[in-house]
Amino acid sequence: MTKEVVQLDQVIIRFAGDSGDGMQLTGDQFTSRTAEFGNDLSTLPDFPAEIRAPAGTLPGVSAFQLHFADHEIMTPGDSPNVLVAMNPAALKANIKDLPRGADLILNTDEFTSRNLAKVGYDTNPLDDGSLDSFRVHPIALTSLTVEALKDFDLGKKEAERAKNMFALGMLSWLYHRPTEATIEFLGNKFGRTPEILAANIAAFEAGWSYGETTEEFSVQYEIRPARMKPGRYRNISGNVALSYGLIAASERAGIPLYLGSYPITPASEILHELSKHKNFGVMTFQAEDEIAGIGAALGASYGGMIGVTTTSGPGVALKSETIGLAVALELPLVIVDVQRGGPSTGLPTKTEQADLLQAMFGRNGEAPVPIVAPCSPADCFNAAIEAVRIATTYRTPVFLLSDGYLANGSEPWQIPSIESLPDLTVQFASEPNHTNDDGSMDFWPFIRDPETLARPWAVPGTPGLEHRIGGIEKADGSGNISYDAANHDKMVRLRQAKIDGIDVPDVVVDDPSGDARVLLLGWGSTFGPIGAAVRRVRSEGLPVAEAHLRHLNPFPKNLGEVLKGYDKVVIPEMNLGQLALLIRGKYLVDAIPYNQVRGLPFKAEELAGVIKDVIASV
Amino acid sequence: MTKEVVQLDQVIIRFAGDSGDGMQLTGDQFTSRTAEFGNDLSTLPDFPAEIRAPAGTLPGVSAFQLHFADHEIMTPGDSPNVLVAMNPAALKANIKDLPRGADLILNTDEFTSRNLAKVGYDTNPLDDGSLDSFRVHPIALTSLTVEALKDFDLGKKEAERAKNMFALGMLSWLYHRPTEATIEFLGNKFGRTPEILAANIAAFEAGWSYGETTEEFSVQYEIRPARMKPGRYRNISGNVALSYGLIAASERAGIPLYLGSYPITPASEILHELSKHKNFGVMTFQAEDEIAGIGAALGASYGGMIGVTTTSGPGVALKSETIGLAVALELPLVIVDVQRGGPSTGLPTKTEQADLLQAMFGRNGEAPVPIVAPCSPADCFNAAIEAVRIATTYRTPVFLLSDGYLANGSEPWQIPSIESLPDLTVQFASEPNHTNDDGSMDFWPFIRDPETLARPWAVPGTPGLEHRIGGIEKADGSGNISYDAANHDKMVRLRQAKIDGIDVPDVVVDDPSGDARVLLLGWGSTFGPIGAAVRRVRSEGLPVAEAHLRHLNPFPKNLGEVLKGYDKVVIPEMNLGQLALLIRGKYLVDAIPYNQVRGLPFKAEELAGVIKDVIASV
Amino acid sequence: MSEAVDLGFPSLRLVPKTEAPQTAKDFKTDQEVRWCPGCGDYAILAGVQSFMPELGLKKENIVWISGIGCSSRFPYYMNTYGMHSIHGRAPAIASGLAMTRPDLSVWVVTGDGDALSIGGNHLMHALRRNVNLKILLFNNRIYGLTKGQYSPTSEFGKVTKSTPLGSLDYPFNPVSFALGAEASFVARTIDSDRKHLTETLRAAALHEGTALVEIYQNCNIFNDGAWDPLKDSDHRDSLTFRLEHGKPITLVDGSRGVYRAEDGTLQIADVDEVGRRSLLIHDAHAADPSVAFGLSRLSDPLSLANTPIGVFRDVKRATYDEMFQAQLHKAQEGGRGDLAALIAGKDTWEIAP
Amino acid sequence: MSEAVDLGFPSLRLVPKTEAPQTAKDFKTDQEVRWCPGCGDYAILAGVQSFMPELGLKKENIVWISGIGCSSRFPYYMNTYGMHSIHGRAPAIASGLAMTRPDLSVWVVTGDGDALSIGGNHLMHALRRNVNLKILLFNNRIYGLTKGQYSPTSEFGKVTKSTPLGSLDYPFNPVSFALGAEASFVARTIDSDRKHLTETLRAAALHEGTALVEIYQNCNIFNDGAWDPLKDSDHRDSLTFRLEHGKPITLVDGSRGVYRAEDGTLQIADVDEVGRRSLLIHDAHAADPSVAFGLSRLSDPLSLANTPIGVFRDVKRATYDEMFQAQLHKAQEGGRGDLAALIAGKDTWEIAP
Ligand SMILES: Cc1ncc(C[n+]2csc(CCOP(=O)(O)OP(=O)(O)O)c2C)c(N)n1
Ligand SMILES: Cc1ncc(C[n+]2csc(CCOP(=O)(O)OP(=O)(O)O)c2C)c(N)n1
Ligand code: SF4
Ligand code: SF4
Ligand SMILES: [Mg+2]
Ligand SMILES: [Mg+2]
Repeated sequence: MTKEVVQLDQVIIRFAGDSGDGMQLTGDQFTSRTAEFGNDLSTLPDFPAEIRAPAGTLPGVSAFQLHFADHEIMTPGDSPNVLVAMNPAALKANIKDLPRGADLILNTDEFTSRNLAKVGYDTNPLDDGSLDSFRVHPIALTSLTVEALKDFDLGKKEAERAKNMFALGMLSWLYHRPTEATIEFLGNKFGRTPEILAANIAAFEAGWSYGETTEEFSVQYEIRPARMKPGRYRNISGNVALSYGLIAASERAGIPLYLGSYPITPASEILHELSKHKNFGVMTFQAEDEIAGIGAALGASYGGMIGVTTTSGPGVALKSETIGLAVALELPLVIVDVQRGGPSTGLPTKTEQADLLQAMFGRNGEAPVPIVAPCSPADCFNAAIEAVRIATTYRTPVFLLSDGYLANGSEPWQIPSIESLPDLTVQFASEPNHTNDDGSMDFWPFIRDPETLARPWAVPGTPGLEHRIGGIEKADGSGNISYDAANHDKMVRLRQAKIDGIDVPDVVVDDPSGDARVLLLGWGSTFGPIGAAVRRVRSEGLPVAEAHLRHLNPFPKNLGEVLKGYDKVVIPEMNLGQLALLIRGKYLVDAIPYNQVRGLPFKAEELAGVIKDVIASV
Repeated sequence: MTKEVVQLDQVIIRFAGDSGDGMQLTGDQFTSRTAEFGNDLSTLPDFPAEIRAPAGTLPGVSAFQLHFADHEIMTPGDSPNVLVAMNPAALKANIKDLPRGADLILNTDEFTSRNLAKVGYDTNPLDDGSLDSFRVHPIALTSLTVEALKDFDLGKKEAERAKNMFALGMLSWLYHRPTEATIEFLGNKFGRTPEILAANIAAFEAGWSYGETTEEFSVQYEIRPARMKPGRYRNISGNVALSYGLIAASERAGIPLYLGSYPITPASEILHELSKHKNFGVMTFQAEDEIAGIGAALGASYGGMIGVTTTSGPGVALKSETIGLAVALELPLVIVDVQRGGPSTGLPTKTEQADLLQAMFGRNGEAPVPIVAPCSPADCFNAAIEAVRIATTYRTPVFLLSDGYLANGSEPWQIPSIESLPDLTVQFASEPNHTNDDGSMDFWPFIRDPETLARPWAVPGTPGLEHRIGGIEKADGSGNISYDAANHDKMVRLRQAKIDGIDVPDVVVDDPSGDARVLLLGWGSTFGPIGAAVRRVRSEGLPVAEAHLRHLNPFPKNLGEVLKGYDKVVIPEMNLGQLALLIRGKYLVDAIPYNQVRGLPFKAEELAGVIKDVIASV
Repeated sequence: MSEAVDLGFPSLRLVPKTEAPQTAKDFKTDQEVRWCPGCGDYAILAGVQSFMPELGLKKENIVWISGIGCSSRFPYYMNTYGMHSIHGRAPAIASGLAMTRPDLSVWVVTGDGDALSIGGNHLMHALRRNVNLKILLFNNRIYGLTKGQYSPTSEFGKVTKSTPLGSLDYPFNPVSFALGAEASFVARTIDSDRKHLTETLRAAALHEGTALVEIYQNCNIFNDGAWDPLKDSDHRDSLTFRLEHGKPITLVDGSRGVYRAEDGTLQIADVDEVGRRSLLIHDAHAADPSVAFGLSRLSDPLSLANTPIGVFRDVKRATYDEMFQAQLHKAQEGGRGDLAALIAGKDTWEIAP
Repeated sequence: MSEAVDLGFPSLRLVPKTEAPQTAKDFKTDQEVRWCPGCGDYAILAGVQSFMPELGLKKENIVWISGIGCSSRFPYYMNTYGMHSIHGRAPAIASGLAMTRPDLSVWVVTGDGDALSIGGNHLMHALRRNVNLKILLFNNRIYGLTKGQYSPTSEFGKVTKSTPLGSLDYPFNPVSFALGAEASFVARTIDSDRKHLTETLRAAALHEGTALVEIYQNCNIFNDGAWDPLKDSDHRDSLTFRLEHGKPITLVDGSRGVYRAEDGTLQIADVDEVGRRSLLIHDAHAADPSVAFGLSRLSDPLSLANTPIGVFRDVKRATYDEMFQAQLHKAQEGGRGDLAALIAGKDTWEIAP
């Protein structure tokens, strides 16, 4: 029986279940197949801070959202067209995000009165009419799985555990996804336990067949591959892209990469990823705490490595003092902050952009640090390379501000050729650079390159360049301890001038019609939602311009000019207006902040509304 | 022989010598006598970070400047009228600050060729003519002292050590200072070693007589007592005033004070001072590090004490994460930052104002903290009380931003009556505050006071109010862990609104003529120099307005209005424009930053020049 | 239901007693416990909740403070006062509370990462100061909450997400570490052994000063079975020394015991061979921590053979908080300070109107 | 002038040797030494500078890293590479350098406050990891640079500016602490005893892994005479045990010695009484640190009686940096990574033009 095939241009699916239900894995696999199939896509994993909160509870719900389409898309989507809810908790936690008419696939086996009560359902939504505005597909996923596996030598619990594969099979059928790679994946994952492997494959296939035969689904959907720039693609998440970017930078600089880090959500994965690649000479060190992590990285930088430390907001707070030391020492160092919800421990697994001002100012004294921010998961690759470039060229710590959404989200990425990556070759100091009064030569660690204002990077082991550096104020040039008033003023200004003078590319404005009067200015992971919102607005015939900042410190030189070109500048941020403060303070432009601090990316629809309101007000 | 007495309206004396020469003590004593005599005064100690750098070297020079007058003064003075230099290093390090015609008292005994060479004098300034534009008084201070003490049973070294007392005696005569209290002071200091005591007194008296008899000084000076507001006065330094302010606040709140601190220059003295006053129930704890210091203070606050932590910039950096926790817990806490030169270790014994933005933003997430700054040494008393008021009323950590100049500088202070101090009585929670659905009562730790938005302060030991708080985001009201998106957005805004809504007094503008077009806006320790500069400008008939901020976060409600009233706003700061950024960003006023980062207070003369330039440009 | 018996806990003599009888249930909160099903933390929580009534203290005078980690969620589940603070800092926060509030019984919950990695500095200083804190260190030899990186107690060569080729750090022995840091009380127990856990909690509660209790805890998600040899009924008795003050030190099954070799070092041998009388008698109260230290070295961090559990050391030493309060009282004996006099100081002058 | 003899320091085998003979003077910088006249730091500096040539290393391959404190100014005075970092963090910074650069000889200078107060966590982890660092801890039992507050090694009850009524913290014993933290090398020496200082530096340099050398140092400004009993020629020999591997442990004057009492504990008695043959023979290489720990407990922190100096423990254990480099090399044995292959990964697809 072949069913009708309906063409769609895009779909948003959300998988939701208990932390132990394997939703992240299911979503990952569906995503990989979708990427392989050639759709454009964007994902949003969303899970609790606990490892595995008690089954069936609201705090235990783990979700994974995937948006895929036959055209270029920019966000994981505002509201899912399809929700797969493995239990009542998953339904309850997610139903409010669904538009009317959405498809609801519910695992009826879990809708027991006990489970319903656990999350405060007085009546069963399966039959109390409360879901009438959705297309409900009640399916006994658990028992169907158990039934499919009845011939296997498995306990009930073990069999039930395969229900996510059943669901994946069913969805794969429904959306015409390829299956081979999923089976291969299972082979790798369960290769050592053949019985479990066979069961999972059987569950997956049973799900597929179920989709094909059940009357629950009258149609099958097809979403054509997207037309993307020609080239080789892969799907990549932000944390992996960032890790690869660091490795690539190290290769292009010809200097080993050293990571000193302490685990913290959502940054730990970078440590995990980098520690797999020692064959690139990559060194990773899990330190005793954040301070030791950055300390060791700084020590490695001093020794001529590309020192990197990775963390999230609370870790940055702890590293502040050492970042100040790096500023004083003028050594290269990359500080990766994968931002999460704050303040304090906050919302460890949620996203936020509220560390920008911490990165700018979170140190004692005048201690300027450049800031680079990626704008999409794949862009983490380029942003990491740029951060290393600035760090090594200007001998300075650099902030790389990612966030939880970029870190865990993924998208297709056109794989660059190695040759296309910038050449980051570094010149270490090798000769004395100062002539004493008596004509003898000396090495002065604080003589600056006249162009970059960078000081020489003289690595221990280099004969004749023995020198001492430290966190106390030092005399311009010689680097000796100096308490002189004029020297201090000069050094403070020199350090600032070095950062202010960093060569960063101009910001590019996207204003196709050329007659927009409103500019949307963003940074970091709001790129997708802002872009999607701008498209919507334009599709309604309203002109609006858009610019996105990769460099937050220093700002691109043309930014002031750009801002002046518009009547209104709107700055949407997942904080209370941090970039807005900097822009207003520097350019005296009455920028309008638009803020949400919900731990989730903006919704394009909502942003579009905001833009239209502002356009209407001009 | 009585000499002619010349009336002066003000004098600036700088004592300079080796770190081991006792210049700080000499300065302190001269200051105390001057205060006692009734002059207005202002002091500036300036010493190296080393305890006692090698004798006779430039880095080892320690200085103490005193400005005193028969009228109200605001700063320790720009350039000394008198320099007492105990050795060539002291001369060399200070001569550049002296105006032509200044008096130079030089200890000729130390002008040996060895000592001269040590600091790079090729010829002896005593006779190479280089000091011709000054009134040089070459005096063999060391040998005169040794001679005066020849009858004592002392080694040469011990006798020489009393030369600062000889100098003090001489200067006391020269400026007509009272002597009894100095002798009493020596009695207390050396009471246990009668021989040393007698020698010091003898040296002091010998200095006095020397002044009276020597032909070196043809006149004696008199500076009449200043006309100050009637009342009882004392001389006080910033660190002591701040300590007393904290004790006073604790007394007025009826809650014990608890200090958790780790020593750091220039804040350690507050720890020292407070630890002397356990008889006020003041508890002090020298912790293992800055993080433990604030942690213990926060623990004490949780237990119902007024938790305070004291530090300088590098310590604030380390405390950042815990400050974020305090923001999340919404508990009272006072963080005293005695700012010093930065970045990193920087200039530990010098002053600076470069931690303002660290105080504002140096934490992950949106974590607003109120900021209060004293404007003069004595004002540290009031500012400390204000910080405690805000902390306890709003249940929030509060920054108190002092600096090295305020900390060590001193001035006369009109002692307030205890009754005039604000009543800081605190209401601890004692009753459940939430009615459950079933009518039973509960305690919810995050129900807010509708006016202040403060949550209840419910101290362990209170029956029925058992509750749990933490750094993870919590549900509005109940305080239970919550990962809900809307709740997070709400809580972030509530915490911000609480701080924004703090009741702070309007800023007062000093604009006597009412027709100034230029406003000088300052904060913290620039109060004195700005005030002195403004006076100079006005005395030349130019109108200029002045306003000084005690509250940096939130700003006074009238500040926007005030700024709008002037054509130009000039913001002088000992940083690279930190307040200026906040003002520009918030009010979109094109404020002109004027910055110096020299580790020293502004000079009034120089600021006056800046003001006149701006006035001329309007 | 256990009655509120006054055990006369000297460390708690300043903490108000309850009249009302309590049960474990009194110490449960309405919050969902969010550990993974099967986690050893559940057993510890249940053990603590059922032990609490023994203390006979007013609930409102008990405070639980923790850092960050799975284990550190503990305070949310105890119906007393509680604070879930930040990673590694609980001993510092708790010290500030305990030294200012002698009327409180302050408990700290921490993990092997929280206590010994990021929090090492605070732990070591709390131990030497001897602040009246009871510190429960849940040692699962892994970072649970951050999903399974190795910890400072993980065995050498451990393969984890952050060490795919095996970890290189030599692990800490928390007991040796605490003894080196001048701890006055150090004990070790196991999550699954309710009776021993309770005994150990009792001993800790009785102790005046800082008590460190290392609890071997299973993380069934990221380090399942870490302590299995000490738990499975076939082997545990032949692997575990049970330390009991005044008793000879033998494996639980009595087969082997600890004795002093000729060279003075502690050795293990068949009891039959060396004879019961030459076995070392455990002295938890010895002033010199050297023997306790020696005992802490007996176990093999890899095989877990010869693991002593029980109280290694329990000596009386003045507590920080007591001395702190005493100084405070002494300073006020001559009367409370006079604020007006203080701020005026000695050198004042009057300006007449 | 001492020649560059190759002592075959195994810990330095990867560090380039110099051909040129060196003298102490080669290690002096042009910077004014800014310690107080009379400070014990001068003697240590001179001792180190005159010892350095013995190592026979290229000057440019030696690095000194310090924290903050009077002692931590040390690197400025050594004509090698050097970094004066921030308070307490030198071991962390030095670890990053040492594990990435096996061709360097990395030395850390720290103070009792720097190492044991703010820096405790980094010190303890460096010790357990056994990174190839030589850590010199200048112990003056006071915070010098901040003008005289008590430190974690100050004797109980110390009156300082921050403790006018006497300190309440029980002091750390740095040697016990290090042993509890799994140190592979721990020694103690005295600033004024040039010969012993040099011997101890030599032993530390010979050691592979982290070597902690506690140096009793006099701060004549804020804690003058702290170690006087161990220095003044009338008493020192009757107060000090000199630990030498393979030799019986006696006071320097030979009067009293350490022996094992019947109960197995270490005791001190007149040598005449117990007989020289029953004295404990020092075994610095014992695998079990328990005896070394016992020795560290002999001294009285107040009177300083029975203070052992010398090498307490010196055992071979794989060093962190060696294993770190080995993992790195092993991972590259099969050839260096291919960047293009890495970033492409396994799941790719082609979009045709
Ligand atoms: C400052 C900071 N750094 C890192 C983290 C991330 N983090 C949370 S818990 C944890 C380790 C937990 O291990 P452990 O203390 O053993 O507790 P367990 O989860 O095993 O009970 C880490 C690294 C954090 N929350 N805060
Ligand atoms: C983060 C930080 N906290 C505090 C200080 C102040 N500080 C400088 S040195 C020091 C203690 C020095 O004591 P120690 O390590 O014993 O060195 P010593 O001066 O005695 O040689 C302190 C507290 C600092 N510089 N940085
Ligand atoms: S991850 Fe491990 S320690 Fe954490 S709750 Fe789960 S089982 Fe327990
Ligand atoms: S204060 Fe003490 S330790 Fe510091 S330099 Fe002076 S004598 Fe040495
Ligand atoms: Mg753990
Ligand atoms: Mg010291």
